Amino acid sequence: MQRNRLSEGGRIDRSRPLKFTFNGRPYEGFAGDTLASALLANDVRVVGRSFKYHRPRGIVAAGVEEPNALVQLGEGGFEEANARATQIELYDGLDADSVNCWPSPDLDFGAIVGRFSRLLPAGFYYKTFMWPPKLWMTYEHFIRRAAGLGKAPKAPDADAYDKRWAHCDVLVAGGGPAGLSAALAAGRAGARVILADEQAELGGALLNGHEEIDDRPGLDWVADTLDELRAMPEVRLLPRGTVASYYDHNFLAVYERLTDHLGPQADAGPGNPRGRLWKVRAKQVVLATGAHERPLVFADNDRPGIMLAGAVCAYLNRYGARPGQAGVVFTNNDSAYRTALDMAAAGIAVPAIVDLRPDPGGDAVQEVRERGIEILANHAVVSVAGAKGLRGIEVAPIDPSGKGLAGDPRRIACDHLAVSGGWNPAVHLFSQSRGKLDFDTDLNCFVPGQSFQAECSAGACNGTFGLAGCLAEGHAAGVSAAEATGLTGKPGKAASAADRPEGSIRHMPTVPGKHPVGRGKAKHFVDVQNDVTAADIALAVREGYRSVEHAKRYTTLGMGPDQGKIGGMTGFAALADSLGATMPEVGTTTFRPPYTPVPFGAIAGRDVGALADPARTTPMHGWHVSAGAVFDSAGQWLLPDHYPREGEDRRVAVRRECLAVRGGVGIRDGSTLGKIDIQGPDAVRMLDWVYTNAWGSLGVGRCRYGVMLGEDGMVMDDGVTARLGEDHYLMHTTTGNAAGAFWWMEEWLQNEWLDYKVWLTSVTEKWAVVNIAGPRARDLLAELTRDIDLSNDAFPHMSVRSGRVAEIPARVFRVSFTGELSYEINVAAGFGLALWNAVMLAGQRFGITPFGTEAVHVLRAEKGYLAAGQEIDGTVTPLDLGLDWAISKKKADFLGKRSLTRSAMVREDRKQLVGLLTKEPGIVLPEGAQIVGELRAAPPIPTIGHVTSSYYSPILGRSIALALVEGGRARIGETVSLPLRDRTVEAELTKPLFYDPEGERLHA
Amino acid sequence: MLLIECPFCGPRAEVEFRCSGEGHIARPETPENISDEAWADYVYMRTNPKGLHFERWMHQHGCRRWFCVARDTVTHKIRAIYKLGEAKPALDEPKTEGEGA
Amino acid sequence: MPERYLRQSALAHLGLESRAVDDPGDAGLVLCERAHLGKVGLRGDAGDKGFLDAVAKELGFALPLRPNTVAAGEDVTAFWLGPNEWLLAVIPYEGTPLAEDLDKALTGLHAGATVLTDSRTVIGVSGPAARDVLAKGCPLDLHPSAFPSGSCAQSLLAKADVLIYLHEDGGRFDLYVPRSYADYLWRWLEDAGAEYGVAVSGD
Amino acid sequence: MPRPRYSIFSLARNALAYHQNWTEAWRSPAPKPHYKVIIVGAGGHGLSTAYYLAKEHGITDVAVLDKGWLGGGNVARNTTIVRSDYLFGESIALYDKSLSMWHDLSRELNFNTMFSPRGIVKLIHNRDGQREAERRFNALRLAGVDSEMLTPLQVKRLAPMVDISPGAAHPVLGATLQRRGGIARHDAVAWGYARAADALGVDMIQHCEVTGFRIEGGRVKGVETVQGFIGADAVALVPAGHVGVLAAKAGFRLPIESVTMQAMVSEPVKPCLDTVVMSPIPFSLSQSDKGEFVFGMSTEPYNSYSQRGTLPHIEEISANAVSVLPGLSRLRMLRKWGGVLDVSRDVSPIMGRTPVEGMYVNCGWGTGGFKSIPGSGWAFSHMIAQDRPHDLMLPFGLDRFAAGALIDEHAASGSFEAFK
Repeated sequence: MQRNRLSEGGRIDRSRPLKFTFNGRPYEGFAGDTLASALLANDVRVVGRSFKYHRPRGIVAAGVEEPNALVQLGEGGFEEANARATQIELYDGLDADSVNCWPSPDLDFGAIVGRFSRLLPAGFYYKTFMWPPKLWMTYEHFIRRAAGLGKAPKAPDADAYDKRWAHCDVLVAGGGPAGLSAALAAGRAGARVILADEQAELGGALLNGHEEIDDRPGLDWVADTLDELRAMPEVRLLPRGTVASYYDHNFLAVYERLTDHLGPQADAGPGNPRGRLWKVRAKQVVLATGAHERPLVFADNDRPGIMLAGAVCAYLNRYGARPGQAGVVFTNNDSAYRTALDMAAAGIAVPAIVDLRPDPGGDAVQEVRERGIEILANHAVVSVAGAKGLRGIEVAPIDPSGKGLAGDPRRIACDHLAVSGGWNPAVHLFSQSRGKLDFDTDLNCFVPGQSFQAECSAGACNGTFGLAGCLAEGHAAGVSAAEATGLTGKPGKAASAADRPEGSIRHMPTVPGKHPVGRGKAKHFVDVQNDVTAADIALAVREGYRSVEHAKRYTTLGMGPDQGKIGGMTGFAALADSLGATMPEVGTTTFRPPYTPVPFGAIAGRDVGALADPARTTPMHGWHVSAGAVFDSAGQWLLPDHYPREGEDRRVAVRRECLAVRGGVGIRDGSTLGKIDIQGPDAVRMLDWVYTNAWGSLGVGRCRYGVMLGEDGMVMDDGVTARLGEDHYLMHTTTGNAAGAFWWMEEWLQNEWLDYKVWLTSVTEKWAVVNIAGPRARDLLAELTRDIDLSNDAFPHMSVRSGRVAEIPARVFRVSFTGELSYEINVAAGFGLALWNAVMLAGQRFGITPFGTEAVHVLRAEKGYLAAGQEIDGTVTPLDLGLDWAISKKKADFLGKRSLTRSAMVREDRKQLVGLLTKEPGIVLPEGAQIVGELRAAPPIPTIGHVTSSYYSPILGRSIALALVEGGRARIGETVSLPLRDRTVEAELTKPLFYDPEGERLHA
Repeated sequence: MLLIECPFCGPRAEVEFRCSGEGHIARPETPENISDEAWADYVYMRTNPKGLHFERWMHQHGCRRWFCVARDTVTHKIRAIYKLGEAKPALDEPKTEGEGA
Repeated sequence: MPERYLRQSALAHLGLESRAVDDPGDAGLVLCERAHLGKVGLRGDAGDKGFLDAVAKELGFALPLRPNTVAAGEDVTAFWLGPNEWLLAVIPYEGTPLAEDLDKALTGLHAGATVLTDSRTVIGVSGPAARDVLAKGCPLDLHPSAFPSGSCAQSLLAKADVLIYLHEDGGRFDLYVPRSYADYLWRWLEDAGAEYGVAVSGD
Repeated sequence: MPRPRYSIFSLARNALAYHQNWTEAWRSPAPKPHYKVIIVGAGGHGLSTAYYLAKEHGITDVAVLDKGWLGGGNVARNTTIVRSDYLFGESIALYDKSLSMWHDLSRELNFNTMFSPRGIVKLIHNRDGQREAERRFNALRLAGVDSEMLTPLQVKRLAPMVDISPGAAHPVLGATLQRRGGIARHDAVAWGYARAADALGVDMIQHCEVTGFRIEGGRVKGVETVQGFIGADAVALVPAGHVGVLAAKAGFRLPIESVTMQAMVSEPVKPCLDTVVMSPIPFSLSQSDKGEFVFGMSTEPYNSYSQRGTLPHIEEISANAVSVLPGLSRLRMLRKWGGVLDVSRDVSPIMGRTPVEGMYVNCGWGTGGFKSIPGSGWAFSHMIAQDRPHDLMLPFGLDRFAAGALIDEHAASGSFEAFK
C-alpha cells in the first residue's frame, strides 16, 4: 500500500512493482523509483538520525545533495555504507537500513546526546576532555563510536571495477537541457562527444517538471534529441556517469555506475564490472551541471517533512510520489511557486505560500494567485511542530528592518513544507578547473567567472536558471566548443522555450524568528548534514575564527559526506552576516574533488590482487616452478630463492646448495642481471665518466669491475663490464638497477655529452643467463662446448668468449659472484630453457645442484662481495666500502669524484665496511642489528654501525656478517657488542672477506 | 594530468614521461678547482621558482628522449617545449593566476 | 644450429596453440602470440643521408622518418621509435643475418644494429572490442582519426611498455612487449577482455 | 592578555549564557613598527616557535606574519600522523623530543589537540623491508625510544582490516609498532599555539604577505610587507611550502624543491581501524575521530606550488591500499586535496642560520612537518633567542650540504632508488 503514490503520472512503471526492505520492514515501489521516492510513496517520514545531535531526519532533496537519507545497503560482498537513498535506483529485493541510529531511526538511544546539545557548541571538544590526561583515550573511544555514519563492509568486495582512458573533442558534463543542447550542437558539427550525466535517465531538470520546448512537451524534445545523439557514431552517452573530478590540461574523471541499479550480480567480477572510471582527455569541456537549491535558515528547519521545493516537484512529477497530504511553501523567490502549483495539481492541500518578500511578482506568482492559493507576503515561518514528522508551522509577518517580527504568529496545519532560498549553480567542476568565481548579487550566488582551461559553463550552473536561456547557452557552448576544435559541420539551431519573467529574490541569511539565533530551544541549521547551526557560525566569529576556512574547520561546516552541497553556501551567508561582510569578501572554501564520492575499488581498478604488480619472469621460470622452487621477488622479477627437497626447510636447503657450489658445481638462473649493450667509438670516454676506474686499457675479450657514483659521491651500482669488440662493450648492472643505470647514462649522453658517438641498448631481456659455478664448472662446460678453449690461459677469469654451448650460439663470461670458478652462459632468451635443460643433463654426473638467490647471498658474503640495498644503500662512498683500488688516480674527473673530497667524506669515523665474526660461531645475527662499541646497562646506548648482511656459512661452519661500522677499518680486531632483543652478542671486527682470501678458487 | 607535447612523438599523457628536474644546470668545468660550497651549489641547490620553471623531461615510455619544458609551477601551464641544446626561450614571468588552493 | 623447436616463445608456457580456434565466434577480443618475428634494433642519425641511403639500400625501402609511422618491404617492417631509433620486424625470425648485413653496410658510420628477437614478443589483438580493451590500459588515443591504420606508437599498456602497431588493414593491433612482461600482459589482456569474451587464435 | 581557561566547567558556565560570552582565541592586531623577532609563516612551526620564544625564553616582542589565514598551510592539510620511528640518531632525537611534547600538548596549551597515541604500524612486505625494519627497530630501541616488532598475527590483531594471507599481492611479513605514535587534530595544533602565544603577547598578523627584506651590510633589518615595512632584530623564515620564494627574495638558494603531496579521505564510517597503518609500497592510513579514513601518499613527481594533484597518484595509492586492506574497496573517496611540501635533497629538515645575518631558517621538513611542530619550534626558538643552535638541531644546518654530511633517511630507509 503506497499511501503517498499518485495514481498517475511520472516516469515510474506501475506495472513493475518491486519489493524492498527498509529498517527490516517490507515495502513496495515501482521500477523507476529511487529508494527515496519509494520511501516517500510509502509515507516513511523518518529515514535517519543526524550526525551529532541524533535528531530525527527525513528526506530533503531528490538528488546528490541529499543530506539525511544515508543508508547501509546490501550485505556480504555487496554491502555499502552511506549510500544516498536519492541516488539508489530501486531493484527487487533491495535491503537498506538507516545509519547512525540504534535500534532504529524512530527510537534512537543516541538521541540522548541531543539533550545535552547546549553543552556541545561548535568546537566544544577543543575546550574539554583534557583532564585527567589518562582519560583522553577513553573519552576518545566514545567520541569515535559516536562519529562515523555507516559501517565499513566486513566481507571482501564481490565486485570488480574497470577503468579506461577516453579522448574526445567535447566532454559535456550534465544531460539537462543545456548539456543536451551542447552535445547536439557539437555532435552535429562532427565532434567526438562524450556526454556524462549522473542520472539514470537523461533530461536533467526537465524530468522534474512539465516545461515545453519548441512548443511541445520538453520530454519529447529530450527523446528526439537522444535519438539523434544515439545515431551519431562519434557521440558517447554515459548515463549514470558522474563527472567526478576536473584536473589540469582538461583531464577529467567520470565514474560510471554499471550494475548498482540491478542489485547484486550473480556473475560479479571482471566480466561484469560494477563500475567504470573513465579517464577523459577532452579538447573542450562544456559544464552543464545545473544548480542546487538553497534551503532557508529558520527555527528547527531540519524537521522531517521540510523539503526543498524543487525536490517536491521532482517527487511529484518524476516519481509520482507526494510528500504528504497538506503542504505549505516557504520561499524567497519565484521558483517555488511552480512547486505550489504542482502540489495543488497533485491533489495536495496548499493552505498558503509563505514568502519572505514584501511584494512577490513574476509569472508564477500570478498563476498561483489565479489558482486561489493564499500568499503570505513578507512572512516568515517562525516555528515548526513535529519532531518526527511535521504537524504544523507558525508564521508571522516580518518587521521593516527584516530582523524581527511585526505581529503574532499564526498556526497552519500541514505535514510538509517546501522550502526555497534560491539556487546555487553547481560550480564544483568549474572551480576544480581553477576557474575563478564571481558573485552575482541579483541571484545572490556565486557564478563562474573567468575560465582557466578550455571550458565553458552553460545553463543553470552558469547562473542561467530559465529554460530558454539554458537551451540557448547550451547550444552556443556546443557550437563554440566544436569550432574551437576546428570542426566545421552544421550545428543546427538552438531549441526554444518560452521566457518567463521572474521576480527578484530576497536574501536573508537567517529568517527572523521568536528568539535570536542561538537563544531559544530551536536550532537554525545551516548544514543539516553535519548539524552545524547559525549559532555555531556566530560562535566561531565571536571566538575569532573569521576566515571562511577557519569558520568551516571550527564548525565542520560543509565537511560531511555531501561536502556542503546544501549547507556550504548557506553557512557562508551566515558567516558573512555575522561578520557584517559581503559574500565576495567572505568567499568560499575550495571545491575539492570528487563531486560525489567514488569507491576506492573503482579508483584502484584491476591493479589489485594478481595484477597489482607485473611479475616479471625469466625464460626458465617454468622449470623453477616444476622443480619446486620457493620464489623471492627482486623488484618485479620473480627468482628462485631456494629449491627445497623433500623434508628440507629453507635453512637446510640453502646450506646444501652452498656446499654443492663450493664442492662441485651449481647452476643458477642469472637472467635478471641488467645488461646494457654499448656501441660506438666514444664508449670508453663514457665508461671513464660513469665508472670510477679507467677503461682505456681493457682488452677485447676482457672484463672489468666498475663502481658507479652519483654526483654526490655515493655508490649507486656496481657490476662487470666486458669489452666485446673494438667499440663494443656490454655492461652488467645489478638486477634492481638495470633500468636506472641505463637512464643514468642516457641522461648524460643526451644532455651533456651530445657529441659522444655511443649507442646504448638494453639487452637484459635478450639474453637468458645460465650461471654454473663451482670447482667442477669447467669440467661441466667442457661437456657442452667444443669451440671454446676453456683452459685457464686461454680463458682466464674476467674474460668473455663466444662459441656454442649445447649447440646453441652463446657468449660465455668467466665472472664470479660466488668466489668459485664460474661461467655465465648467455644465449638468446628463447633458448634459455633448452640450455638450462642441456646443462642439467650434462651436469648429472657432476652432481649439479640448482641454487637460488639466498645461496648466492651466502656465497658472495663469504667473499665480501657487495649487495645493492644492503651494503650499497645510497649513503656509502666507494672509500667506505674499501673500493679505493677501483678509483682511478689518473683520471682528471669522473661523475661524483669531486664529492669524495668534501670534509664529511674524508672523516675517519665514517661508517666503513668490515666483517663481523660472532664469538659464538653458531649465532647468526639478524640483518639490521645495531652495533655498540661501549655497552651500557640501559638505553640510550650509542651505536657505531649496523649489520648489512648476515648468514650461516656452511663451508666455514660458522656465522659470518658484513657490517658498516664507524671508523671500522681501524678497529679491525676489536670486539663489539650487538644488543639483540633477547640477548647481547659479542663479535669481532674483521676484514670483510672470509673465504679464499687469495682468490685461488676464482682463478682455478 | 598534464598533456605534454613530446617534440618527437607529439602530445602524450603525463604518465608516459619522467620529470628530471631543473634544466640548464651546467656542470662545473673543473670541479677540482672550486670550493665545496660551489660544488654543493651544483649538486644540491635549486632555483625552485614559484611560477616559470625551466626543466627537463624525458619521454620514458615513448621515444626515450630528453627535452626541455618551460612550465608554470603554480598553474601547470606549459609555456614552451624545446629541444636540448636550444636556448631558453624568453618568456614573461606569469602572474600567479588560477591557484584554486 | 640448434633445433628450432628448442627455441621457446615468451608465452610458450601458456599452451596457446591448444586454445587456438579458427572461428572466434562472438568473442569481442581475439588474442594470439606472434612468436616467430625476428627483431632488430637500429640506431643511426636520421639527419645523416649516408646512413639513410645505406639502410635503404640494404632493406630495399626507406626508413620511416615521420613520428609514429611505419615503412615495410616484403619481409621487413620498420617502426619509427625516435629520431635515431627504429625497430625492424623481420620474417622469418632469425634476425641475425639482417643485423649482420646492416652492420656491414653501416661500417664507418655512427650507426648500429642489434638483434632483439628474443627481447620482445608480439601479442596480436583483434576483434570488435580490441580498441575498448586497449583503452583500459593505454593512454593513447587509438581512434582511427588519431591512430590510423599503419600507425605505430610506443606507450604504456597497463604497467608494461609496449610498441603498438595497427596493421595496414586496420584489423589487428600488434603489441611488442618486453619478454619478461609478456605473461603479465597476457593475463591483463584476458582480464580486461572478460566483459567482451576472449578467444585465442593462431598466429 | 589573560585568556579564560577552557574546561568542562567553563563550557557549562557559558552554555547557560548561550555561549555569548566566549572571547576571541587570538587578537588581530595591526603590526607594530618594530619587533625583536619576526617569524614569517603562521603555520604549525611558526606558531610553536613564537610560543616557545615567549614561554621558554621570555621574548614576547614577537610578530608572526602570514600571507593568508593562520594555520592555513600544511598544518591544515596534512594526514596528522605523529611518530618518531626514524632511522638515524639525529632524526630520532629530534622527532622523539617532539613526540614526547605531543603527549602533554593539550594541557600545555589548554587546547585539546586530540592527540591520540593509537600506535603506528609500519608494514613489512619483503626481505628488504625486513632488514630495514630490524635496523630501525634496533636503532630506536637502543636510543631508548619505543619500538616493537610484530608478527603478522599481531598485525592482524591490531588492524583486522589488513590482509595477512601469504598469497596476498603485498604479503605482510610483519611490522614495526611505535605505540606512542598516533594522530591528532591538525587545526587544533595551530589554533592552540596561536591562542597560547597570543596570551603571552605575541602578535599574529594575518594577510600580511612578506614582499621583501631590508638587508643592510649583510644583516637583516626588517621585512617589507603588503602592510608596510616592519623592522626586526631577527627574522625567522618558517614558511613551509614557500621557503624557496622567500629565500630568493633574501638573495640565497636552498637545496629544496617544492612538490605537491596529495591526501584523501573516505566517507565517515564507524570505527574499524584503531591504529595508523603505513606501508612502503606506499601508502599510509588512519581513521580519524570523525570516522573518515585518511590516506597519505608520496609526493608528486615534479615541482609544484599547486595544492592540487594528479589522478595517477590517487589511482596508485588506492590500488596499494585496497590490495593490503581489501575492505576499503567499497568505501568511497569523499575528498582529496594537496599541500605543497618543501623537500630538501636528503629529505631531512634544514634548521639554522642563513647567509644573511640575523635571519634564520627552519624548512625542508618534507613529510615530517606536522609531527615535528612542538619539537621544532622548541629547538628553533632556542636558536633565535640565543643565536646558537640547540644541540638537537645542530646536525640539520644548511652547511651540511657543502660538507656532504647529509642525513639521508630516505636513501637508507629501504626506499633507496639509486637512480631517481
